[in-house]
Amino acid sequence: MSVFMDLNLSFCADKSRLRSLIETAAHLGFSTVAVNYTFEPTAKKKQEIPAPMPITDLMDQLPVVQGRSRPIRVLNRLTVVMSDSSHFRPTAPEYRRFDLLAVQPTSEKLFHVACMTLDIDIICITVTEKLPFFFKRAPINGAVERGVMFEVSYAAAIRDATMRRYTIANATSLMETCKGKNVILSSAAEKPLELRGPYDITNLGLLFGLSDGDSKEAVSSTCRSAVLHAETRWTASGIIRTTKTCSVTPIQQEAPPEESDAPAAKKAKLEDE
Amino acid sequence: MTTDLDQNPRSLLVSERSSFRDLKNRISSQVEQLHLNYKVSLLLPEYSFDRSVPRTRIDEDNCVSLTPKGHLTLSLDKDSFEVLGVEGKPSRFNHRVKKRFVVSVDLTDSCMAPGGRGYLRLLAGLKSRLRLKMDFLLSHHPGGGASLQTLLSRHDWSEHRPEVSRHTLTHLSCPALLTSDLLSCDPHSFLEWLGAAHAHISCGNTSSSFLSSLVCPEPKTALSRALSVSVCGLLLPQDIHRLLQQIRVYLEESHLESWACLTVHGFVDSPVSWGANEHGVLRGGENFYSLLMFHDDVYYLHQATGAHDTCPP
Amino acid sequence: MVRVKSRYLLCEINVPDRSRLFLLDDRAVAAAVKAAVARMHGDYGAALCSIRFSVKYLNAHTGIVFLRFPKKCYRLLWSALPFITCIETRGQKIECFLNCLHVGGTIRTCQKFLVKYNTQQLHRMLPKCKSEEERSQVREAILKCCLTRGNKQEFGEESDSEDDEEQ
Amino acid sequence: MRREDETDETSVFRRVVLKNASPYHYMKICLVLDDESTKLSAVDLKLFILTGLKNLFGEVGAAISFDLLKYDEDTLSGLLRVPSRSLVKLWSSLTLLGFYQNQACAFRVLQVSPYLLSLTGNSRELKLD
Repeated sequence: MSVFMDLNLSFCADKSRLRSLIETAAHLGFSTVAVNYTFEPTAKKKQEIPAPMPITDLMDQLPVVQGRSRPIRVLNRLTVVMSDSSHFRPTAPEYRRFDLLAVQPTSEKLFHVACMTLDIDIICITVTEKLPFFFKRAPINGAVERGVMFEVSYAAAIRDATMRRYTIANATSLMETCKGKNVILSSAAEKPLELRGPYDITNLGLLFGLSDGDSKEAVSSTCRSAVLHAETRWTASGIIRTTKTCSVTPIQQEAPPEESDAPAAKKAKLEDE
Repeated sequence: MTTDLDQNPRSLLVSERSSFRDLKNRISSQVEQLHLNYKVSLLLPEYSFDRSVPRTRIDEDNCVSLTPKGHLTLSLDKDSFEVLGVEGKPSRFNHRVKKRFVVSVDLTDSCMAPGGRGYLRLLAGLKSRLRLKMDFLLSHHPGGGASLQTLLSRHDWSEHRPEVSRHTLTHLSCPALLTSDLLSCDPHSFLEWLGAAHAHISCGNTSSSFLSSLVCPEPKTALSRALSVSVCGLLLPQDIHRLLQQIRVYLEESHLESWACLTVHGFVDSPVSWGANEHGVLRGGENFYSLLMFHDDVYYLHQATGAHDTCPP
Repeated sequence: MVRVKSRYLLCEINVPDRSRLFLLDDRAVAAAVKAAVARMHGDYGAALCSIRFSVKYLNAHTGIVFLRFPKKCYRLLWSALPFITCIETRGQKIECFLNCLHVGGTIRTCQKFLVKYNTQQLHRMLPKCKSEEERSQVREAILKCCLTRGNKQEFGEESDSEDDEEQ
Repeated sequence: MRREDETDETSVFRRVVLKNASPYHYMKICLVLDDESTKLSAVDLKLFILTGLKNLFGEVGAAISFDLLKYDEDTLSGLLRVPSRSLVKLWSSLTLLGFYQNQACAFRVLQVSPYLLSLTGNSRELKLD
């Protein structure tokens, strides 16, 4: 297991609220969080992709993780809500400002494209409405092999009873198809009181149809794999990326085998079933 | 997957009855086995007046422990394990992919002597490649002063005294027939009652009360008073042994039908428990034993663990 | 290709007044099941009941209904069925209770069971017949009761459910 | 579930291993409310938890018999006891409770254990100052 992460804290312009979100996450024991900027392109007018707010603008000193002596790590993440294939622009330089890249496809066709081809780290599963399509095994297996993660967020389930039903139903259908592989659980919280502790989320995962082990990995190791996937994505495309830490080199060397752990053996097993 | 919400989570409880007089009793070795003790609680009826662990979390970070017998255990995540380059084996509690590895080193081995081959290799790994930084809890052992001083002089350190708290419990209901011949209730209800006593939870409910239906196991008696003492900190098995001897002396001096109950909690995030067995955390990393002693030298030992642990000896 | 596993519950809707069975339709039965599950098992039950649950077949003459549930949670959903006391349809409340006769992995096994069950029912009707004409009608009906692909059309209403084993 | 290791009639020694047999689980919880001045009695808290169970798991959930062993009105924290097989249900319904009388709230689950005793000795609570 690795440290606990919450890769989806909703960005809000209110700095003090965002600050208290990060502080609460640190207090609950999350060592890494990602501030999520949602970008929803519409056909009518051209919109700017948001630029991430530097963390130094937000707080001078990062809060210390509960029970530990080190400060929390804050990443930036962009989620593109895709209702058309043109909404994702793989070459957009704006994307490179973010540590993590996610899409939320709204149709079966776009879901297939996101699983099989798009250069992204996370695919968000809709939790606020009835799933507009059924999950198929082929795209999901494709995503698992490429190391792309599926994200289920739980804050909507706390806000509203109807959303709670959609969240559980959509999450359960996902788990039936992906068998608990490559699933991350995150909050998508807008307020500190919508955040829950890592062990609570692990338990909640059982409700979504995850096993004990998969559920705990969904807030720890699987999130870490998503972060590593994001780190390798930039170097894989041949672009040199400057980083602050010196420990990045060994991590990157180690990352590819971890992702390729899945293919041969597991694929064979899946086909047997 | 969706239907087994009702499953009982994994737990293990070993309940033993034996006597101090029994030559084959294993109590001293059993006390030795849990090296890293966090808290000792003692419950006395009718009486009015308890080495090294890092501060990290075993299910998330790298954890290291050193036991007095010279056994160094490192529980490392995959990255750190590969960087360290010392032989180890995958953790028993890995899930799908091997993410955690345990490196176990016997420091008393000849090649681990300062300057030895193994020693240099491990030192190189730890010093130049891995560069772990941790806070350690060390326990001071009388007689080992000099070497400890030199070690401490090279690091930031502060001294912490174990924290002692004392409570007198009055009008405590207690399972009757708490005698050496027959422990009237099953181990789980006994431990529940003991926990309630230490947590100051009232057992004075009826089974129909709305808030809580916790009741003292039947048949029960009432104790006018009892003493609950607890000590928190890093405590050594030697300390526990000494305490055990004192309690036995006290029990022999006191009147019949007397008993005492000693509970020792291990560290949740210790990489080892019950000897050198691997220990982990799923929901909680509980590992403790509870020793119920009687004046005629008979004792009941309850050893309890959570989900990620081996069966106690 | 991996098959998505389901369980089919063959249930009998018991009503005091059989003529009112004709008011029932698939949607009314589905709504009644969903409401009972939501009441007994809350949001969690309702969520599970929204995945792949459907009323596969309803016979308004006999009150026989086929319900499809996902295999993983069919026990949980099944446990709510006894709590259905009435079904609302076309503005009317039909008092009833559901009696589960058979649980099968495919529609076909349920269908086989239903044919056997109906044969038994006909046998029980035989001694009660008042006229010789009635008796011969029942006998003829019993002889027709067999499940073969050839004469599938002949026993009309019991077998007009689609044989969708590919599910 | 239960295994008798050794039974010797003559000696006092007896050893029993109980696996997954813990009848109850215990939870240390704390309720956080948006408006910190809100007061809740023990009965209010238990009823609130019951509504959560009923919303998420319906009548079946509302029938889970859990106990509020201890409660401190000032800190809104307490100890719960729940039959082991209902732990997941109670815990998840606490997690998904988001509103107490139209104000945002959150249950913080501080510790969960099959033994009440371990709730009194959690080394993660060790503070060194």
